[in-house]
Amino acid sequence: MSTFIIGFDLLLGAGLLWLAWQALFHPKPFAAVVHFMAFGLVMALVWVRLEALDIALAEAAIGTGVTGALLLAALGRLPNGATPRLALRPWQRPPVALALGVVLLLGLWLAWVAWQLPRPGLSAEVTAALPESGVRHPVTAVLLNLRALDTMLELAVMLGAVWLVWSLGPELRPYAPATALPGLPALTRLLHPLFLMVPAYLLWRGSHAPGGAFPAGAVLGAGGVLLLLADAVPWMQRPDRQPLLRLLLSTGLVLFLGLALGGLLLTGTFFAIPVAIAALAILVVEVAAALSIALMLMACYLYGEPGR
Amino acid sequence: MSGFFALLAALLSGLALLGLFRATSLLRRILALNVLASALFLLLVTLAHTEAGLDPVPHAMVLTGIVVAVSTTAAALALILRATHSHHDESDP
Amino acid sequence: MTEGLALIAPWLIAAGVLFFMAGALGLWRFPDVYSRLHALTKADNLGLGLLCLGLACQAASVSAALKILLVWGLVLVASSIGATLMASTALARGLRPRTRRGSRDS
Amino acid sequence: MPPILAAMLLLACATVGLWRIWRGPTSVDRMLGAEQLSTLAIAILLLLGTRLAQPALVDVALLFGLLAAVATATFVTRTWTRLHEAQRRPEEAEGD
Repeated sequence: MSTFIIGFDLLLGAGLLWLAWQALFHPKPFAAVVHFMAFGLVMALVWVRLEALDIALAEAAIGTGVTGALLLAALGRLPNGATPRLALRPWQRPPVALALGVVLLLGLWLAWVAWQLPRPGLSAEVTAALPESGVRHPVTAVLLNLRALDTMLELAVMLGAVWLVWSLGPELRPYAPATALPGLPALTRLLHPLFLMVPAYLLWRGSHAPGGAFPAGAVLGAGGVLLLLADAVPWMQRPDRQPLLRLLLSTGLVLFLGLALGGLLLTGTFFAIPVAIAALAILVVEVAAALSIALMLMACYLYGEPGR
Repeated sequence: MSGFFALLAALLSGLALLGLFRATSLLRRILALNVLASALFLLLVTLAHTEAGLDPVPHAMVLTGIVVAVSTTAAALALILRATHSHHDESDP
Repeated sequence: MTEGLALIAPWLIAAGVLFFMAGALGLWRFPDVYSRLHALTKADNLGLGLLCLGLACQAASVSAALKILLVWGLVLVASSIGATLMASTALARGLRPRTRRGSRDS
Repeated sequence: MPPILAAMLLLACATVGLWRIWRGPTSVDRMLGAEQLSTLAIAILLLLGTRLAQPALVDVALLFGLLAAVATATFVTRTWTRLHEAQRRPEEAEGD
């Protein structure tokens, strides 16, 4: 049994190294991107192996799905052709090889140092604080109650990315596909109920099991990207709907801020959620955060400001 | 067992740094940064296995990190697309 | 009834793995894009279907079994429509199907 | 068939997908390789999910299935578009 598990680990590790190597050094950009998508897929299997199911869900939705879609969409717009190989003169080879060796050794040394660090961990503290957090799953408790400030700043970073992308100019209109694709609307219609059902299920599970706002928002965002591909969300481009779109984009952050300030008013501490309302407050914020994350992923996918 | 994954994370981050420095195209640099981020997440989650059980704090950090990584990727890709497009506009007419 | 299901489940899983291997063989050896697409979507979906049926027979509850079958239905929809999309795009982009012996690989 | 043995055999099948992604020759072939890998990952996750009695693994498998569809749809509508059509002969249309 354990031999099987060791073999499984070795195969996963070898696959990861091969995929990373090809993603970084394959001469063709398209092949590199597909290798990177497969890398995300194997990474999700590694998270499962390491019992990090929350991360596996998020990686499956974001690492392979949304990042892959972003990269593929960007590839279609970049001038194609193999990238030039880095040409080295003969005298440059030894110092470059030396530098690469030093970098690899430094990486190994850093990992070794991190491995040797004392690791008491915070699991005992989190378990002790779990009854007062309003949820029963420790990762959700850390994300939305105990270290909620980090999560709020992370939403702010995402909103900043949308701001940057939109400030670069109007939305880049996609080129026409090579042929008429009648299957695409059918695909969207058939998969759409699942793209709504699965995030709701993940949100509901988040309070007591792996799941929660991040995977839910990512899956919803991927569904939104599929809708964008089939041209099924014309309202995002309409100028009169832009205020609504901006409102929805910022809902997650605004509700989070409201929660923090409410905690300040009620208990005197920033982000201290009273135990009595913690479960309800976390649920509301999670729904808003998932919706905002989904819309922000869609907004980034447009590569520019819609309706301009 | 988890020592194996720490070693894997170190090798991956070394590979990613190598790719980052040797890349000649901007898209390849983005891929390298993403691989580097994955390697660091792997190291964090491996370190979360302690004697007292699974530590949820690194897990939460990695979850936020994944979302931050995708938004940085989107922003960087948008910048690259704009850069190549303005270049074409100058050269075409 | 339940014992019968438990008896049949390993055979279904083995048959599923066999179909996966057939799909891999097709992806490896077939000469052009369209035949590889054919081999992969047919064999893999049949393999996944048999495997899901076998696992659903072993599942702890009816809802778990239904969820496993839902995964199969989803993959079936996604990959069959995806195969159509890819094949029609490849045809429109000028990848010619291989028609007789001796013509070049596309 | 014991689930672990089945999972190992499926991992052996995955080498073909890896090779196909690396080799090409066309970009559809590479996407096919990725699709095979995601189907195999779904199968392995379902096997491990029943073997380890971890129902959450089925959710991960469900997400893989959903997002493979998004990747395919992006590929045909955004990557292999008319943009590069005039630039090379159709036989070597690799779309890379």
